Amino acid sequence: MTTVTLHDLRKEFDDVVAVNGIDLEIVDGEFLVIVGPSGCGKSTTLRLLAGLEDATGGEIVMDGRDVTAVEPKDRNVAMVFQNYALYPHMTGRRNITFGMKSSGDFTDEAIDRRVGEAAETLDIADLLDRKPQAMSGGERQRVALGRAIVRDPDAFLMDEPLSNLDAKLRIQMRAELAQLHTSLGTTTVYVTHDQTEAMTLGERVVVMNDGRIMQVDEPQTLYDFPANRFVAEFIGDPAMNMLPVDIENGTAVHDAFAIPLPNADGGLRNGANGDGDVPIRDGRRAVLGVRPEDLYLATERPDASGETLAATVDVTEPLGDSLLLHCSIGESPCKIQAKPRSDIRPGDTVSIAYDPARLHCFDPESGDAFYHSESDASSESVAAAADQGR
Amino acid sequence: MTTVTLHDLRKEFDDVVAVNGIDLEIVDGEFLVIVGPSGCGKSTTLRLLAGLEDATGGEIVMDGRDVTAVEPKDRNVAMVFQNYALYPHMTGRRNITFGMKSSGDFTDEAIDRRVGEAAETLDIADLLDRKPQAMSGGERQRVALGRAIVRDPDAFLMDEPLSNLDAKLRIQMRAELAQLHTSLGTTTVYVTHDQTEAMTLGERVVVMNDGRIMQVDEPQTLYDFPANRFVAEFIGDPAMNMLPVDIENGTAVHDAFAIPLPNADGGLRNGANGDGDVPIRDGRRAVLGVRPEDLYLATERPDASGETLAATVDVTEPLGDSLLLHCSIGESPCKIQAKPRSDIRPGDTVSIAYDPARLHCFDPESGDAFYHSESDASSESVAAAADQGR
Amino acid sequence: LGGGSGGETEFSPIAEELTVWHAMGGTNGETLDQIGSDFEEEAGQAVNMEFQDSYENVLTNTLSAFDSGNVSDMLQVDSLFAQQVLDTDQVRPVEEVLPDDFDSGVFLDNVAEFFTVDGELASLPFNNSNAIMYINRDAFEEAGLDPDDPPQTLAEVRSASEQLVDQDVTQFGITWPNHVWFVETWYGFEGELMTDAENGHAGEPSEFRTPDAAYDMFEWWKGMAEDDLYTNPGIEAWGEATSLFTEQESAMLLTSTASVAGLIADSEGFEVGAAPYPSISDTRVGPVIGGASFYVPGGLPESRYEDIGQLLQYMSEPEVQTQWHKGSGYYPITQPSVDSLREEGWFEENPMYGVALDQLQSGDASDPATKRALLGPARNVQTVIQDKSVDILNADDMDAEIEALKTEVEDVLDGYYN
Amino acid sequence: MVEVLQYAKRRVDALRGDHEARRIHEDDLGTHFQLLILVVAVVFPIAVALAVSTKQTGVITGVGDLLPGSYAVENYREVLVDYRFGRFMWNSLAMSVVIVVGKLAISVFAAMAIVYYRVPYKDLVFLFILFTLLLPVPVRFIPLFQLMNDLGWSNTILAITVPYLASATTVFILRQHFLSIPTSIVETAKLDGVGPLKFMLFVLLPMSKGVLVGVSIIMFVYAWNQYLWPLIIIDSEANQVAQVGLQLLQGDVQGGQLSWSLVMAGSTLTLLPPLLLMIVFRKPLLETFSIQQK
Amino acid sequence: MSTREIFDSRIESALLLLPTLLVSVVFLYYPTALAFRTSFFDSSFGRAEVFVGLENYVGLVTSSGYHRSIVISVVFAAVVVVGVVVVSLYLTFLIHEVDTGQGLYLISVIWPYALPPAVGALVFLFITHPTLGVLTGPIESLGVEVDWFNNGSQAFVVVALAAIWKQIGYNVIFMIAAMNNVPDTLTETAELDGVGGLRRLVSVYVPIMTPTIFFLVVINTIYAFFGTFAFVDLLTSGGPSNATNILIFNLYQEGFSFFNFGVASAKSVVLFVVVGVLMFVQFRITDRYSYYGG
Ligand SMILES: Nc1ncnc2c1ncn2[C@@H]1O[C@H](COP(=O)(O)OP(=O)(O)OP(=O)(O)O)[C@@H](O)[C@H]1O
Ligand SMILES: Nc1ncnc2c1ncn2[C@@H]1O[C@H](COP(=O)(O)OP(=O)(O)OP(=O)(O)O)[C@@H](O)[C@H]1O
Ligand SMILES: O=P(O)(O)OC[C@H](O)CO
Ligand SMILES: [Mg+2]
Ligand SMILES: [Mg+2]
Repeated sequence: MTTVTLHDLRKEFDDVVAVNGIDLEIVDGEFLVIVGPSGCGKSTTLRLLAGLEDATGGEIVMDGRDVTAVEPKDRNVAMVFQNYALYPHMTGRRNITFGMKSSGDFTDEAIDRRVGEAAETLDIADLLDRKPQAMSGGERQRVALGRAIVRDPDAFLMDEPLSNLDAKLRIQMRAELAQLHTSLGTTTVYVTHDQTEAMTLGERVVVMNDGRIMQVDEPQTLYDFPANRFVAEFIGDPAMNMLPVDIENGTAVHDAFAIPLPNADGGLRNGANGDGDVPIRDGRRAVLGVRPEDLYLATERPDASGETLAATVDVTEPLGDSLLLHCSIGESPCKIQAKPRSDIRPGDTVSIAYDPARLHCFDPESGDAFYHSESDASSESVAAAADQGR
Repeated sequence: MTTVTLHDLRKEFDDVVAVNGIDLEIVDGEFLVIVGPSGCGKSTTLRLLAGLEDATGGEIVMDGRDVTAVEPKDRNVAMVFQNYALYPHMTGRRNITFGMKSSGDFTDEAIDRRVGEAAETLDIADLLDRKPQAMSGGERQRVALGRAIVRDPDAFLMDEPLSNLDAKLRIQMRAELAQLHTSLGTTTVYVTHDQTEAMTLGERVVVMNDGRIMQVDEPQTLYDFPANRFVAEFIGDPAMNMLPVDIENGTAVHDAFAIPLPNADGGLRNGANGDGDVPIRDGRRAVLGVRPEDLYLATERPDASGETLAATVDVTEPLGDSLLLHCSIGESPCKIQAKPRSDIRPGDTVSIAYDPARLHCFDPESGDAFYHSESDASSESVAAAADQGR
Repeated sequence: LGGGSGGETEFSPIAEELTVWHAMGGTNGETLDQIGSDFEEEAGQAVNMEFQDSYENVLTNTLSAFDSGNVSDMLQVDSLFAQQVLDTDQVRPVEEVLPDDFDSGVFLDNVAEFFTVDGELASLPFNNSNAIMYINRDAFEEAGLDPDDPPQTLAEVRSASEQLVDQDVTQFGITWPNHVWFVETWYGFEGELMTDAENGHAGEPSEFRTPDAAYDMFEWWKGMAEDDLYTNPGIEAWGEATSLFTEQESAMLLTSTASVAGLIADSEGFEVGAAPYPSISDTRVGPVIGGASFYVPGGLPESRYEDIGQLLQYMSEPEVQTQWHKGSGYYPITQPSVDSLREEGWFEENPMYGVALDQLQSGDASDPATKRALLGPARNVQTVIQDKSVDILNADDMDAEIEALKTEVEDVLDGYYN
Repeated sequence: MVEVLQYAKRRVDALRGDHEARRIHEDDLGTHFQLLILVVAVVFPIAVALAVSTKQTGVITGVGDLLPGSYAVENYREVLVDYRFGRFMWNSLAMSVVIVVGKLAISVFAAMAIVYYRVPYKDLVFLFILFTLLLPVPVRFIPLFQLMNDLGWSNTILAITVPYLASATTVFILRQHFLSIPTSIVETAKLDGVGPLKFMLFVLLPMSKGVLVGVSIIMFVYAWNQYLWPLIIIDSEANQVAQVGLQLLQGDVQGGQLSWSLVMAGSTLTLLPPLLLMIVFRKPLLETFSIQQK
Repeated sequence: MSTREIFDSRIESALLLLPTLLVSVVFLYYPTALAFRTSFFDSSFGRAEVFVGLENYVGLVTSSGYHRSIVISVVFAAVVVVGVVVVSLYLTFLIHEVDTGQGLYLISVIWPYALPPAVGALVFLFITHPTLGVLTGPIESLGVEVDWFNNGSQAFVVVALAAIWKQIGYNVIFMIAAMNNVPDTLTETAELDGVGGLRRLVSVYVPIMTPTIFFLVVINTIYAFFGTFAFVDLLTSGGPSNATNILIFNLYQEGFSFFNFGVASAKSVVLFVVVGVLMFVQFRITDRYSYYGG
């Protein structure tokens, strides 16, 4: 039902530019996640959508209607907050119905029916008569969701709704949220600073930094074709390794190794960078990006072809399903995801293989990606998305 | 310097048993992590160690000295709190020195020198003249650490020191904490509810539930040889799949499959369960545990031998470095970690292979593990640890 | 509580200098201050005149000072509260304090009689007054009334008021503070005692009398209020009543002679006149005394009494009395000062200053009804009468309220004396 | 009304022309309008007092008389010089400062004992202190008066300060505040072995600055405005406080002179110290009082 | 979860509590006990005390005037407490709602709190005096005859208005802090739901502010019973026809105008009991309705 378009949206607080000109199209029914570090303007963007902040510039269009100056209550959106924002003095049921009753759009029966449905969907029937203080964090969040869905809003806006939950509960609620979206199909904009949450929940993910959009893409695309160094390092845990190299003859030359870049012969790559492509010139400096899981001990995959690099292990971190090696390749620190239970100790020198299809090069100044060893046709650039929006 | 031993430690609040008889030996210089769900008694245990709570029963021995009734300040431990607990009206420096000055054990020069050292170690020299409100969360936590280390305590006690930080910062501070421990070598007890933190930081990890210790082991051991279903499900993300089976003829029989259990012929396994081993009788009911990453699409590893199971994909979750499939095997839900970028959609039926070395069986009632398909000599049982302690 | 018995209590003075607690503010207060500093100059004895806001406050402070032991050397007590102070047994008759050569015969008879107890002058009369009627001469003329022939009875007040109000000259005809003194004065003119035992002068009173004249008076009052000819300025609202008159909201004002000086000064824009108090009927026996006298506590260090005596004597000297009279309007209370004023022709030149004196002297001082009531629980009785007056004005059944007034006063008397 | 407001809003919108400035909510103007009316209602009395204090006799009988008169200087001079009103103000100030400082000191002690000491019966002690709320001066002024006389304190500053020192409200508010200081900070102090005195001086007091200032203002106003008790216990003019002293400005009440203008000038002067304090310290006064359950 | 009770020396805690307890016992509890004792005596200045048993109480029990005074006091307290809370809440809410001029509005509405009650009373007299009042003319032009020197109900209204007006500031000080403490997200949730204006105040803020409101109800009750003396004393002296003769004024008059200390003490005891009972009832009611209660 609801398509939301943001045109050059800006928000300034006294001396801070919280949102610095955002263009974005939110497709009807999609689950869009906004992710970024603390203070990058995620919440502000969401609050602009809700109407809780007045835009300093730009406009917000919902289904063709300019709502930039419309009162929050007339936008028909529902918001779910990190701290649940339940009324502490009301029971679960009253919390859910309170807002509906104000709007006056619902008859008493309709309210009862909807609460019943929501309670069933969210499995909160036995919470309806309790007050928030008698609920656990997860239960509270579920009631807050209930409150959002009964109103049948055009869009859900969620600001880090799971951050206050403990790790296990967060994972569980994440799954429930995904399920809920599948069954309701309501357009959802979800803010988080947790990239795992972003990846697993988002149909598309917006990465923000410093009030600007860095990239908008499907999760896997984001992961595989980061538009710039920021996205590359932000998405993925452990973060992508960044090694300073020189590009010579289609080869990335580091102090300690030289890796040929596949398909680099074309000279130009159709990278994810929307501002015009950057040539892979020989002799230019670059940052070679490669993810820890795309590096592995040569011994683990004896069949794999290609170069190997020598690395010294500094620290080992057992993650259970893998062993994270903090190594040094020459002077550069580098993380490698080895098989669990490997018998490797700090100080060992290991021989490392890599996946040649998963190499990335970034401009050392601008940080823009100019090379991905595998091309991806589906990759949408920021600019492209913005263009569509207009 | 400091070995801490807990004997049958108990703490009851009016009607809640927060800590229900704990035996534990903390080895000199080790980094011990206590992990468990909310309310399991982690903080209470730590506070008992610090002397902030009086034990209801049992004793705490530090280096042979019974300190159960000793005042906190005479235990020479330093505590780091989740909310930093910095004095808001004092600068960083004063926050650090305030406690030292009280103890009176340090001369002014010693204080200056130590603050200087700590500031260097933690890279907080430029925070010393600021007040907490002018610091970011990470900076505050660093100053709080500074305050703890200047006093050169016999042990650090940390209660979820990183929970208030955002995801990226948490990972960064985690590494710094590990480094700090390596360089200082002070006995550290660290409480968290986040199993990743526990795995990566702990030299040994204590898993608690309901005021009791479930298992104490090195991280990888905990992961590979969980003593019971609770630990198996708590450690590891995504959590271990649990499938109800019958044991027949050394084979785990499910509605939808039958898997032979390697090495099951001995009839008894030296599992991680300390309360006496449990026989693998034929005909008994059991829960088969297998981790998502030990299941994979048969197509991904055509060379792998063994049975395959049929599963229907319900939901796919791209994690970037892998694709998590939420499937159903017969009636049972099950997660599978497939390669990223796999072209699998909800509704697909897939053929699944498993790692026969990574199967676990648990008693459906008690939850105790009675079978791991690979044995591990290094696995210490809880009871064994406790025995050592005496 | 109880403050000890008789004059044995050792009081400590408030300050080195003589302290006088009084209730004279404004211009009257300034005149009193002047008298104090004149004395200081003449006798070389420092005097501190402390203004205590009202007679009621002086009374309260006096009684509590007797209890705390820190007392002022002279206390200006309203004649209304004379008995209440005497009943404490903590005062020394001024006759014993005044220098031996003081001639207590100088006081006017009607005055001296009131303040003499058991043949001794108990307190030094100083500022004494009557209630008189002030009129707005301009308003009278405008309404076609003769300012030189002001109303003399309540009935005449009413008809004059009607004329003033009907012709829109002023909003109200008359006003006066809701204070018991005015009721007392009406009783006095009518020759009626307010209580038995000769208004308390001949024993302990127990009855509050409500003769027919009292009914007439209240009925008139009530009628005036109902017809908006009279406005109630509030309980003990001396200031508001005067303001109503100076603001020309009301053309007639009943109040103390003490206001003469002030009213002449404040009546900007119209000419003020003074007339005798209007009586209930044609009977005019005489007014009751008003104003205050100075009491001296017993039990102060003996050395102080001589100085106190000097000050007391000074205050009754003819020049001082004359100065006081001219500066305030209180009538002169010693014969020598009356004589000197008459000689000077002062009263002819300032007829308003003579009204009260004439009224006093034309009264029948021998009639006990003209003696102001001496009641132990005076403050309490006063409050009851004032509060009840309002009830009577508002009552549907006036007679019942008057009955209630009687009962309540008698309850108070009973509570005090039994 | 509504139409007027909507019209005004349209005008404002038209003037702004774009979204550049803050959007004024529809209800904002209405809210401001209501506030203005209420503020005028609340402020009106003091405006009257101020106007009167500048008049000659100070009788005002209609709204038209509210324009300021020309006797301001004269009236205030008369009050301060002739009536020595400064003296009363000074007495009030001394009394208020002693009460505020005394109350704060002993209440901080009490609240500290109640919050930070593990001792039996402290809830009972707290109740015992709270209960004094029900025993204000009027309930006990007669025996208190006697007690003062027995102690020889009447007419002294002791009489108008010491009986006020115990403060249920202050202890209550401080306790509330102490309970809101994160326990981890308190426990850090305990781990460091910080003693009670050091804890109070270097942790508790600095962390309570706002509340202490806020409470001080409230207590100052309370003390400054005491009327009944000084009226009873102080009868010498030299020691009288401003509240009671005001009556003396009324002039010769018996003589029918009511100098309203002087009374109002005195009233204005009396209002100044607490008002100034409130304005200067409005931040702590308005931001630091939070009452939670328990 | 954790504890603030970090010290456990009994001696220290006793020393800390000593000043407050000492002052409370000597100047609050002891005189109250004395008042209780005196209530069984006939006592006055300069006269020996005589034990009269329950006579003073009997006098009160049989005095219809005193019964009326009790009723008037309770009604007066109810009107003042409800009036103050309602007006202050609404004002606070309006101020909370606006973004510009908050500080100015706040100071303008809380200043009467700094005004001494005696001054407040005089100013009110000035404004509403039946013939001389500044506002009397305008009010009478609305068809109401201002006549509160004679009309009891009007006098009651005037005194209550003055008392409410004076106490608003104190309430706003606490309410604004409490209202600002309501998490913004609750306000925003309500805003998104279109829960507007008064409904938000009544259904969201007020319940969350219950601890503060309860605190204020207690303080206001005490104020209504004890702190309004000056208004009655200076405006109506308890009249007309005793319509404003609230217990505190009645008691003061008995004690310090009529000097019947025995009866006055009995009245103190009754006043104390009446307020005590009301407090108790309030505690019970709020216990039931406070949202934290369950
Ligand atoms: N009301 C405000 N007044 C002033 N500055 C603000 C306000 N709200 C946000 N900011 C500033 O705007 C910037 C963006 O804030 P925002 O809350 O949108 O960040 P965020 O991405 O949600 O961060 P977080 O992950 O910490 O919630 C920050 O620098 C913040 O300090
Ligand atoms: N002071 C206390 N009074 C009463 N019960 C308490 C107290 N402190 C803790 N408890 C209870 O003891 C149990 C264990 O609490 P504890 O704080 O140790 O849990 P935790 O494992 O640290 O949980 P979390 O991860 O939520 O911090 C809980 O049920 C808690 O409610
Ligand atoms: O105003 P005064 O001084 O004339 O006194 C009048 C009467 O005595 C009051 O009772
Ligand atoms: Mg945010
Ligand atoms: Mg905890």
